[in-house]
Amino acid sequence: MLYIINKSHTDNLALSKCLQTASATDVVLLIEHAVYAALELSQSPLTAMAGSAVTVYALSPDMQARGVQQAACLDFIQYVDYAGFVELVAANQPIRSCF
Amino acid sequence: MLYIINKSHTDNLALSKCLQTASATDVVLLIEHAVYAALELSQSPLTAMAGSAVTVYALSPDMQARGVQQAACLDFIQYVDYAGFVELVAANQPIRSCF
Amino acid sequence: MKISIQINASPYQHQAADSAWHFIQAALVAGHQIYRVFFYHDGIYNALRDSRPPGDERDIVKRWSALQAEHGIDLVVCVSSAQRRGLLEQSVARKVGGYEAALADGFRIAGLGLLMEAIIDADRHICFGS
Amino acid sequence: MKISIQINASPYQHQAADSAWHFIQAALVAGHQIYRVFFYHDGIYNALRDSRPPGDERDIVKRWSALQAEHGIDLVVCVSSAQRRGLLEQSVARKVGGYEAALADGFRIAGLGLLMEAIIDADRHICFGS
Amino acid sequence: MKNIFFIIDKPLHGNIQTQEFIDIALMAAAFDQRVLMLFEGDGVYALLQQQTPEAIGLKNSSPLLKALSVYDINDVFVEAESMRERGLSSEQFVIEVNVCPRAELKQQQETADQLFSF
Amino acid sequence: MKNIFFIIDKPLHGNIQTQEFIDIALMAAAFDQRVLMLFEGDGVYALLQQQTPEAIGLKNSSPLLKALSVYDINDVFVEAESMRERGLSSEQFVIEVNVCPRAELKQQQETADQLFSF
Repeated sequence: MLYIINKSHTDNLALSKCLQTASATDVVLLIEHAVYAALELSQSPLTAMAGSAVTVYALSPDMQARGVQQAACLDFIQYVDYAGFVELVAANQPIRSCF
Repeated sequence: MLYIINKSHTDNLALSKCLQTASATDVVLLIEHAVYAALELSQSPLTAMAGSAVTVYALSPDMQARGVQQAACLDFIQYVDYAGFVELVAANQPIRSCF
Repeated sequence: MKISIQINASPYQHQAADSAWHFIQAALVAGHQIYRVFFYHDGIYNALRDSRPPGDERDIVKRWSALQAEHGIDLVVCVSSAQRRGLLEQSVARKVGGYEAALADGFRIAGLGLLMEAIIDADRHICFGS
Repeated sequence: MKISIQINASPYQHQAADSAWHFIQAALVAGHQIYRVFFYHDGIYNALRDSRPPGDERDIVKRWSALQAEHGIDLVVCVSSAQRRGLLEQSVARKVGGYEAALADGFRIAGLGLLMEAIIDADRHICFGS
Repeated sequence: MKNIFFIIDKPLHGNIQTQEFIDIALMAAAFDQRVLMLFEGDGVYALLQQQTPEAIGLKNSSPLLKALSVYDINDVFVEAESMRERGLSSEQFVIEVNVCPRAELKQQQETADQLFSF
Repeated sequence: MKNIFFIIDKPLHGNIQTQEFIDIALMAAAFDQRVLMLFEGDGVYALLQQQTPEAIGLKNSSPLLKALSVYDINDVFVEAESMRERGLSSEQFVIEVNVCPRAELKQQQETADQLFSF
């Protein structure tokens, strides 16, 4: 399952909730204000996920827009641009937009 | 200071944040989806506030609209209708809408 | 007391317009003066004349118009918020072939200066948002 | 792959319309087919023809119209969401004296059936919201 | 026929969103799709009895929930954890529902062709 | 002259809200009111350098922050706790700010004639 998260974790519990049930076959994609959760010092629920089997992507154009640097992010985060976003959509089913 | 909170505490941290600094001279008013926080079993940040000096009101028409019964609410909650909302606005300054 | 109101959210999708309207009704009953209602951000959608909700629901736009007609309350839509989102001043609409009558009865379009005036002159300024 | 898109939020105040547009561009480049873009809830405000953002910003409405003109993508605005919020079908507008040309170029107004069709026929359906 | 899973995580009254969302579910059923509905998070409050939105001038949408069975939507689930966190029991609800643990609902969602939330 | 306190608790880019909100603050300054600005919560991210919203086709609003001093808005505060929670230091910001603890900012807010958030 592909979870698309678009809200900051300090605003909304969508990220926490999806991480509670996400398993090794699941993919989480952070877009829009949710990219702040990729930051190592964000105190986001992702910071406790190192070593977990869940795959987490962040949308790099949304990071650039916000000045979120890859060097400051958790090391298990992977990065995609919009082309990669499309590939994630094509490769995963079902998809849940957690808005 | 009068804090007006309008979002559910499971959606948003506005209520938690205002309770961190609220003092005996402050008043908190719950409106719209925030009225769920008045429920005793809501696990809202208010459930830890019994005995605190902060005054908390809930807007009763918004409670009625949502089926939130006074009997199920925390016992220190006070209730106002829109007329009471206006009185709180007239009696307090400044006012912070935590939207 | 002079109370000024600001609406920052679209109607129907958020309760802001409803909450504000009930608040204003109660304030008027209590003898307060509503100095102005200022529509900002997505709040400008409250002024779209062509809104046609189902017959068994409240009509938010008409309710605002009635508030102006009955109590003379000043309903001001922010020009820059409105222009960005598709609600034009009559003179601009005329120039660009837009909808001159898009604004519902009782509203007027004006600049942020009228918001400042409200904040400065009123005893209280209350925001309703999403 | 056939991909269908749904937009649930107003333009400018939320990033949904931007995210969806960039996604669609990338999907087209990758050779996918965009089956339909369906505008629901406050998403219908994306179709207001009179939107005039400042000249140094992207024009979201025009960008949608261009997407239809250049790629023939079906842009459908939900009739019930639209009517409630102030965007009328031409025939209805004509009847009630509303703005017949309120809908920007390239959009059409239709019922929820077209959303169902998209969900059933497309391989993927992606929602963008607030 | 597709399996379409509708997830409601917001209350019913106060704004039009949930009502408009349920309209999609009813339309899906009218199109003979298999519709599953899940109430979780604050969405469980949508099921409460004694909601009187008339108190704030809003139309009561609870009848929309009762219409689900008319549209043959019978797979209506509520997340057990969300109910427990709010101290709710299914006797307080306007319709009959299946109370399921989160983990089980996750498995169900994985089999869906389409997940819908708003 | 009124003391008007503007509280920014949302990031700068992605949507128009914060930009439109800052427009009110600039207008207040133009009307010779005493303007105080407070960045707290995710609002502290608004101050970050190296934001390039052009990457998603958006206008860069960072110059708006630099315009604050032009409008004689010099009382710009950042909540220390919000910065610490996000591991940020003021060298990462595009403008000079006063870093203050939450409790002190609360006292300041109490003296305001008008608190503004969005």
